[in-house]
Amino acid sequence: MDINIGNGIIIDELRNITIKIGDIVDEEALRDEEWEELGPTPKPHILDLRYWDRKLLSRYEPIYMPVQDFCNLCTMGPCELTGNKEGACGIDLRTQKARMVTIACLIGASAHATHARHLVHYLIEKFGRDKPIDLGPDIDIEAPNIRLVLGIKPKTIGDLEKVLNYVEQELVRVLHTIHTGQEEDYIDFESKALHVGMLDHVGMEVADIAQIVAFNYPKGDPDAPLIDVGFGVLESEKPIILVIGHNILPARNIDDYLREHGLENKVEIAGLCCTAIDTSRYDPRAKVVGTLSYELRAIRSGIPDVVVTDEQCIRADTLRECAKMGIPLIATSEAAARGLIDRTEDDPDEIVRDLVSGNVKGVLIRDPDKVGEVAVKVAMNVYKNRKSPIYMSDEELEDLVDRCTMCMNCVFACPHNLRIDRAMELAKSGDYSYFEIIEDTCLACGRCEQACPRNIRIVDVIMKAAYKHIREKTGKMRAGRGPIKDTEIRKVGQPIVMGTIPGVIAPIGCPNYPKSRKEVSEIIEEFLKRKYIVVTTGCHAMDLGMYRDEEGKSLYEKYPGVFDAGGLVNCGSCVSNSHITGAAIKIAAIFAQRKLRGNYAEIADYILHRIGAVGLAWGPYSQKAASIATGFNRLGIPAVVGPHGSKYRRGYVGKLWKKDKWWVYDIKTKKKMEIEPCPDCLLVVAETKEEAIVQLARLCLRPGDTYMGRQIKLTHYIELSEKYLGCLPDDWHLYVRTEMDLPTKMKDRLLKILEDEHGWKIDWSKKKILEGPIRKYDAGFNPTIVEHVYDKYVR
Amino acid sequence: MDINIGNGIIIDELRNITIKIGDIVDEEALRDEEWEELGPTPKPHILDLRYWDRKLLSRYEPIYMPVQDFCNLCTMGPCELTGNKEGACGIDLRTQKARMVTIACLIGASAHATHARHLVHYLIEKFGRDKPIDLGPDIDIEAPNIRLVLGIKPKTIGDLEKVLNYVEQELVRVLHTIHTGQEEDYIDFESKALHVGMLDHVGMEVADIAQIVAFNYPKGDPDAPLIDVGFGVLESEKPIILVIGHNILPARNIDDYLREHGLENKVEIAGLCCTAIDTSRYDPRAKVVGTLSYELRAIRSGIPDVVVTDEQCIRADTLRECAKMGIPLIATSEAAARGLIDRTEDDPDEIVRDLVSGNVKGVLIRDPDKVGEVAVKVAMNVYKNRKSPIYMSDEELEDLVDRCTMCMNCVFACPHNLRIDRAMELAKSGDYSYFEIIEDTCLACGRCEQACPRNIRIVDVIMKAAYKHIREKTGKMRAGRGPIKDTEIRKVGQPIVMGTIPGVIAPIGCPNYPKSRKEVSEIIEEFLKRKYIVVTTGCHAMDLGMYRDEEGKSLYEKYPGVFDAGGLVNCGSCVSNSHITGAAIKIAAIFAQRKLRGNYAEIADYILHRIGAVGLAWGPYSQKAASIATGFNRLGIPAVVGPHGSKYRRGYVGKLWKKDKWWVYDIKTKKKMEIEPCPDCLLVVAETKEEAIVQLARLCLRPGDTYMGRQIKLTHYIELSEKYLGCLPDDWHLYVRTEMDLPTKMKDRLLKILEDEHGWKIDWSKKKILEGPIRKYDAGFNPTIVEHVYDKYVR
Amino acid sequence: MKEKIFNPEFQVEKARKIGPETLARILKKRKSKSVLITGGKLLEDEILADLIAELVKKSGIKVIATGGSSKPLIERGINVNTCLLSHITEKLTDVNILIFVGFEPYLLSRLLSNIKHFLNVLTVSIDFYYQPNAKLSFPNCDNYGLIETLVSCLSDC
Amino acid sequence: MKEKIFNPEFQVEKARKIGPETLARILKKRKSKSVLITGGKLLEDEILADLIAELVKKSGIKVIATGGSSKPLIERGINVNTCLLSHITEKLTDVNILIFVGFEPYLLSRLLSNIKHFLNVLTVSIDFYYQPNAKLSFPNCDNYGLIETLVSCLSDC
Ligand code: SF4
Ligand code: SF4
Ligand code: SF4
Ligand code: SF4
Ligand code: SF4
Ligand code: SF4
Ligand code: SF4
Ligand code: SF4
Repeated sequence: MDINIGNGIIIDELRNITIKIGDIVDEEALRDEEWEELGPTPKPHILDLRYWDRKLLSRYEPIYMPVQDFCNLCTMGPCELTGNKEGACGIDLRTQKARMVTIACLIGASAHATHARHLVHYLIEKFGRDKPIDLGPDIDIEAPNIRLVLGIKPKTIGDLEKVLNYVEQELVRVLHTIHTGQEEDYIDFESKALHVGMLDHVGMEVADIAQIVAFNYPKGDPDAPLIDVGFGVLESEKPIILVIGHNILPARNIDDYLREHGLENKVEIAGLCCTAIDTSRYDPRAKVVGTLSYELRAIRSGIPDVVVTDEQCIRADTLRECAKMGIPLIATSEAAARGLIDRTEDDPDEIVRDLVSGNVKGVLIRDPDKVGEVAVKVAMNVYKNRKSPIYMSDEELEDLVDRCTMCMNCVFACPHNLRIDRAMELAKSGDYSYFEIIEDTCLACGRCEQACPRNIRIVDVIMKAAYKHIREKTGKMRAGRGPIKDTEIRKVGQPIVMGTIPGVIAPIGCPNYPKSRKEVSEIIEEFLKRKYIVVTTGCHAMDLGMYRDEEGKSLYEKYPGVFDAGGLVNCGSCVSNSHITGAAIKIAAIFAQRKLRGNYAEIADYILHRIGAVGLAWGPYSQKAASIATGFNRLGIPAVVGPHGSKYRRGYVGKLWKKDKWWVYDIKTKKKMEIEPCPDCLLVVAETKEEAIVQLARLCLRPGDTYMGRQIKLTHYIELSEKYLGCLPDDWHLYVRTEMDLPTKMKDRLLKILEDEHGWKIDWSKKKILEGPIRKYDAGFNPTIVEHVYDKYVR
Repeated sequence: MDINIGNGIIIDELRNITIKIGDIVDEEALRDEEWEELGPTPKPHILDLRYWDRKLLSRYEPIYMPVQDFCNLCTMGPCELTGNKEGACGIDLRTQKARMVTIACLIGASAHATHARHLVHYLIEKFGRDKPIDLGPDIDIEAPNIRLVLGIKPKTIGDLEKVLNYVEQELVRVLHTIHTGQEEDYIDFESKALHVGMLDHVGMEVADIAQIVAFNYPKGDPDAPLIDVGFGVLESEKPIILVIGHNILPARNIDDYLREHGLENKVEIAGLCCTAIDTSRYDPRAKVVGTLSYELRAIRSGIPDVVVTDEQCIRADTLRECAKMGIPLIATSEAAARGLIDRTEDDPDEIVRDLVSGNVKGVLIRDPDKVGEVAVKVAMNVYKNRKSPIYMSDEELEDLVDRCTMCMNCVFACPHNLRIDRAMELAKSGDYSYFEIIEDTCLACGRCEQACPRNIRIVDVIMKAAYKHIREKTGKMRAGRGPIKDTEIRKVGQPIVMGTIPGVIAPIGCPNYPKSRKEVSEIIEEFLKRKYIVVTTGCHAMDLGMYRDEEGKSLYEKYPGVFDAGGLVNCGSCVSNSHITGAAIKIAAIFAQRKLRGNYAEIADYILHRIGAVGLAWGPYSQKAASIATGFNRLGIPAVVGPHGSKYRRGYVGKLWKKDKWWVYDIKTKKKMEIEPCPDCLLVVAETKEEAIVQLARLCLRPGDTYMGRQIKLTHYIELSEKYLGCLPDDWHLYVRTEMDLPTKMKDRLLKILEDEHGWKIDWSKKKILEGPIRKYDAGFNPTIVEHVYDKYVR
Repeated sequence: MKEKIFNPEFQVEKARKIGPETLARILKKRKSKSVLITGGKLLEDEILADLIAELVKKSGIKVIATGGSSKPLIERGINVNTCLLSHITEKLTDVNILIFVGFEPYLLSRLLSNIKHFLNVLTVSIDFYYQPNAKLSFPNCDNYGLIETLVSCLSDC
Repeated sequence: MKEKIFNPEFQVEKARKIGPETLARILKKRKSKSVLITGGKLLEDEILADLIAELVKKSGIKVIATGGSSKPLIERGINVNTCLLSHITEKLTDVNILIFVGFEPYLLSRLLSNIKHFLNVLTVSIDFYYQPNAKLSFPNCDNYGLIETLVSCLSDC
């Protein structure tokens, strides 16, 4: 049926009964529209996928690394829990830590869900509920996460509201469980965290689909334009509007205002964090300054003529910092109202006057449309008055350096314990080079300044000393292209599942890297060269564009944007992470013909055993990173995090020696059987880029690999281990099922080791393995750990 | 219109379009159904009532008492914030603490919202969406909080779903703002916390209305039945089912099962926490053991034959503790699945067999209907085997006492630093009396046991030693009667606003009292005797029933259940707190004829200046207490918390000396004018019951008091201060506007003091004040601090 | 008594532990800038109330009595400034040394935390349990010994 | 160096501070039950790698090398057990003294926290910064002095 009832013409008469109609029909509609056979868990509640979580977590045991030994969540505490003691409510340390992880995930998922809610609300007002979700001819599975989790196919932006209602309801249900008392089983808490992670990918999918269709972003275009990126983009001869955060709306309206007034070449929009990414998806002229680590640097430079903040990854001292530099600030979000007076209803020119004159340091404007006009006018007016050297004069630099007493207070306050004292000492004798090294790792977080008893503006000192170095950091980032096309999936589905494309590496997340920002590029190029697929988002996507090789080319210029072997795909901002899980889901749907609708466990089980995808969050500072990774995990995708990730307090790590954990039902042979432990972790910390590289290669192994695939994967794993660890890995033999799995070039050597060190029986005449492997290789092997999946397919 | 469209008969045909209809019409319906003039803020978002919050918080300044000096909410930390330093994200300590308060409120409000969601969901399934909300002939304003906040009048249980959609959406929006970075203004964070507090009362109202109409609880009945309450109720000659938590559903089904099978006199239902209260609203035969502090005691006694847990205030070691005692456990909620196997789909008799035999220690049953049968059968079977002495034998007691080395580890672990070591020392010489004193303050939290190097079961020792004492603690509690009737409001509205009923005291919340549990009764009786109205809920309501006077009467037997001077009203469980705010709102609506619909700030402003209501949360352990109190505060109702309440880290305290903060617009004289600082706090900690009593009396003062009212209120305040502090209060003179305000009996003395100590001019011949007061008394005084309210009423 | 803190609270900057003699010296020099703030324990602990009354008499220090502690002190003939906890900051003009005694330890810890982070005055706890959030604190001690010594040191104030 | 902890983390039970001599004594007695766990700092710090290689040679202690620290050690002729961080518990059979060196301090703190709360083995940190979550730790020290002393104490192992 396609009757389109307009704006309430008929409806007015139905007023009193229609609420009921709406609700009844809503559920009916979900139940009845049989676009696909309905799986067991549409719109799951907390306990509905618990059976799947318990299977995962029995293999992948949560391990906890508490940051604090006590809990003070309620007034019966604080309770000391050292050694897994119980608090006054009876909770033990392990369960308390699982609870803290759940809170982190809740915060992250709420951020995305609210972001989605803001977008959908605005877009419905602008474009109407009926704006269709159309991602172009190559994308039929428009919303794999929504299909999988809710069991519906959203057709219009209006449908996305229903999805958000579900997500919000579930988030509140989980938040409820944080209340003192209640859950006593840490695995059950982890199950709630996993639930939240799953919901997060649904929320992200809503947000990104909404903005793609409404703002006509690239729709899976592998050749999306290249965008200027890097701190150097700030230096410009035009007025600069610096937009910071995650929500495109204010920035988009600035962009529109510029175009409507023919100013697009007269004023520059430069962005930080995801707002930057999404602005460049809307308009490739927009420039990307970088990640959160550049916020203080950008403001302190004094270059921006006006700063516009929206929500999420924005420093909580932005107003204070802007005020110090005399940069007017426009806050636009309820999430960060910054104590500013709400000027939404005021005359724009009056607001502009107040901001330009410095009468007020900032304003709150809740209407994104009005922000466009005000921001542009302020920027153009303020620009005229720009002056003073960037950061400081040479004299001031010397002065500040001289003031340092090398007391090391800054070093102990610094998240990286950077040796500011040493750099200062060297600088006193005229050698400023150590600051360049520091700059590369420094988060520009400002904690050193808070600790310095001499009130030295340490961040500014670093920037001034390293300025030449940093202004050269510019590169190119391919604009976020959104989802992977169904057509691409069709092409790579088989090689990925077979293992002949050795894996999909997904660098995502935030910039609190352990060391140089360059390391992300170094890790990733290793895999691009080896023809893995790389698919990225958010701050990692930006940082991958920042570094150029000797020929001046950044990775995006060297590797194509296709979702195929050796391709470097930038999906977009944080909310685009849903396209990474989406791609995995689509492989199951398109290549393996699995039904998605409300069928979460089956698909996750499929992905866990066959799709060699691994996430990398090298700098997971945000709660969103925690929740995104947890969403990966529930779907059977492992993630490697940088060492700071340990502060989210838990990993999911399998134990190789627990042989009884490594089993599957084989649908082909109708047997429960032992398998090799792969992947053997779902969430794991790596300390160094060397370890991360080896770990990523390793975690691409899957029980479902064909011998060709396994051979390729093992080759990379072993080569990378020898390159970065200096020797063979300690577990490679576990993954050998047949001599055909062995890397050809190393075959003899490895067979010898299998014989000598592991006691395997080898038939040297045929170079065949006779005895040793955990299981025999079987081309028709069809693993699952879920009973109802087994029942469904076994014949 | 009243067309009732049945179960999808017509609807089937409309399937594809109906989702759209539902949504469009929903909003239309809310907008159009003009049952009352629409105020400025229906369905407010975070920023919509910010103007009101900023007014409140400019007078009532948030003060913070950090428990920890650092933040570790994200992986850039932990960040040390001593002395209000900033963390790596730029947040300062004050704002970080405001964020922590917001999290606490979010957890609390989510608990209630989810509880409401569970109830509404279940009730719709059982009774249908159309079940009308009918609270009897005396209650027209069925949902004052919902009317005020959302601007709608809910007519059926189905309408309540819409309310919850709004609440959940807003909670997630606030949760989003917790994400690292973003908000830099602590007042703006407090505004979010206040928003959550307001939402909480809406969520609670949904929950309580739903269960009242569906289960036919008392509907505002002042003569609701008296219920047996106290630890002593456990000792019974029948099988006992112990139900624990907040959600009536499983308990109700147990009760139904008993009745349906004629077992209601053969098996006892005894409850802990709000489930207990709500069970007794459903069936007055049910018995109330007590608060959370009795959970460990009840289980360790070994008396219960089966334990059924639902959600919220239940210890997180319940399964472990039940297992130790061999008591089978049935968990019923997603909030506390306790690692148990989900047996929802299994044959009840099989489950019973497993539980009775001890094959399994507990089960998870998600279907409340099935719980009824299983719990009853298990209890009846287990009962047969009851044995062994309660807690321990006399010999074991001596043994355990002898084991103690007086190392004081337990003392330092105890939230109250109870001197177990001393009690043990005395007991070694045969004197066990000190344990009786300890028992009275002990929370039975078990932290002492966790700390004891000698593994002494300290809680059991206390209970065994004090057992005679405690088993005598039984009393009567009037069953929770739900809302206040409109007819009652009509009667007391005027005296409350005039001040001739000196105040409404609302003891609510949890049992981690600073000292003896008896103190709550002592505080409250002081006010009942003085003809204040007392209205209570939750654990305070239970504890008020536990203590009997010399004649064996508990407070509920001594004071009537009416909402009138000297009445003691038990509204019910935690969610019934919404009726307390509801009563205040109804006074504004019924007595003052103020419109409620979407008119939050006006009503809160009215309540703040005229309704002398004060909350008392003497033991606010739960995050729900934090959020309930915060909801009181946004509505202009102050709250006093016990000393443990300081651990929620903030108060809202006005400064008397900041004269520019104490002003109002007077609608009558059309002037902005100085007023006396009353109430001068919104949230304040009291250390002792003495201080609490004086503080409560003081905080009942309102600028709107008539001279008669002020005289009565001052009389009580001064008398109580002299009684408990030993002298006049230090601020009483601030509240004197005219000699008519002065307590008659003390008039001369006080006039003298005003002259001598405060320099006021007195005309002694007429005993009139000539000069001195902050403002003149004016019978038509009509205060507001909200501009749009002033504009609305000024002529 | 062992080196324990009454509750596991964690402070980067912790109180310096001092003995009664040190505090007596401070008081002798700066009595006019000092104030003794008493809490509700005085209502339940006669010995403590007696000791504090003596301390005040000997030292002549100003007293702000919260939590109802005014009553036992008034009964002992002490001239106190009666005060609700919520009014305490109103009374702190002209002083910069605050000495606390007679509080629930967990509550005192909160009060001291507020002062430590947001005000600039010297706080001293002479209560039974060490208070890390103070600037100066008596160490843990489960009897009246330290306060008694303080009183005797003050004899010649 | 000042009494600071590299990051404000808060532990109820904190590592005992020991000097190299004490550790040397322990090692001499219980070498067979001990293992040295090395971290990624060895990749960037040649001096440290040299020192650790010497330490291993002199003491003959078993080594588990994480974070890629196997490479510099192998290059220095040390026979190591190469290990990813995620596999570390797999390798801890038969030992009950774990000595850590060469880690990002904030990561080591997490590892030690896990062990402290959930395992029952003796942990020792000989890294530059004091590690409160260990059972035994060298104090803060911003140079190689303590490790050098340790190496020399071990000469006669
Ligand atoms: S939630 Fe439990 S462990 Fe945490 S402070 Fe409260 S009682 Fe203690
Ligand atoms: S804290 Fe300041 S003075 Fe001390 S070493 Fe660092 S920069 Fe120098
Ligand atoms: S700004 Fe840089 S140097 Fe300073 S504390 Fe942060 S990361 Fe360390
Ligand atoms: S990747 Fe992390 S830091 Fe970057 S924008 Fe996303 S959440 Fe923020
Ligand atoms: S949220 Fe801010 S203050 Fe807290 S740990 Fe993260 S960076 Fe530090
Ligand atoms: S901790 Fe145990 S042994 Fe020590 S005093 Fe308390 S009861 Fe006695
Ligand atoms: S159970 Fe009682 S005595 Fe033991 S720690 Fe808790 S409150 Fe103190
Ligand atoms: S009053 Fe507090 S402890 Fe009692 S049931 Fe309610 S939330 Fe739980």
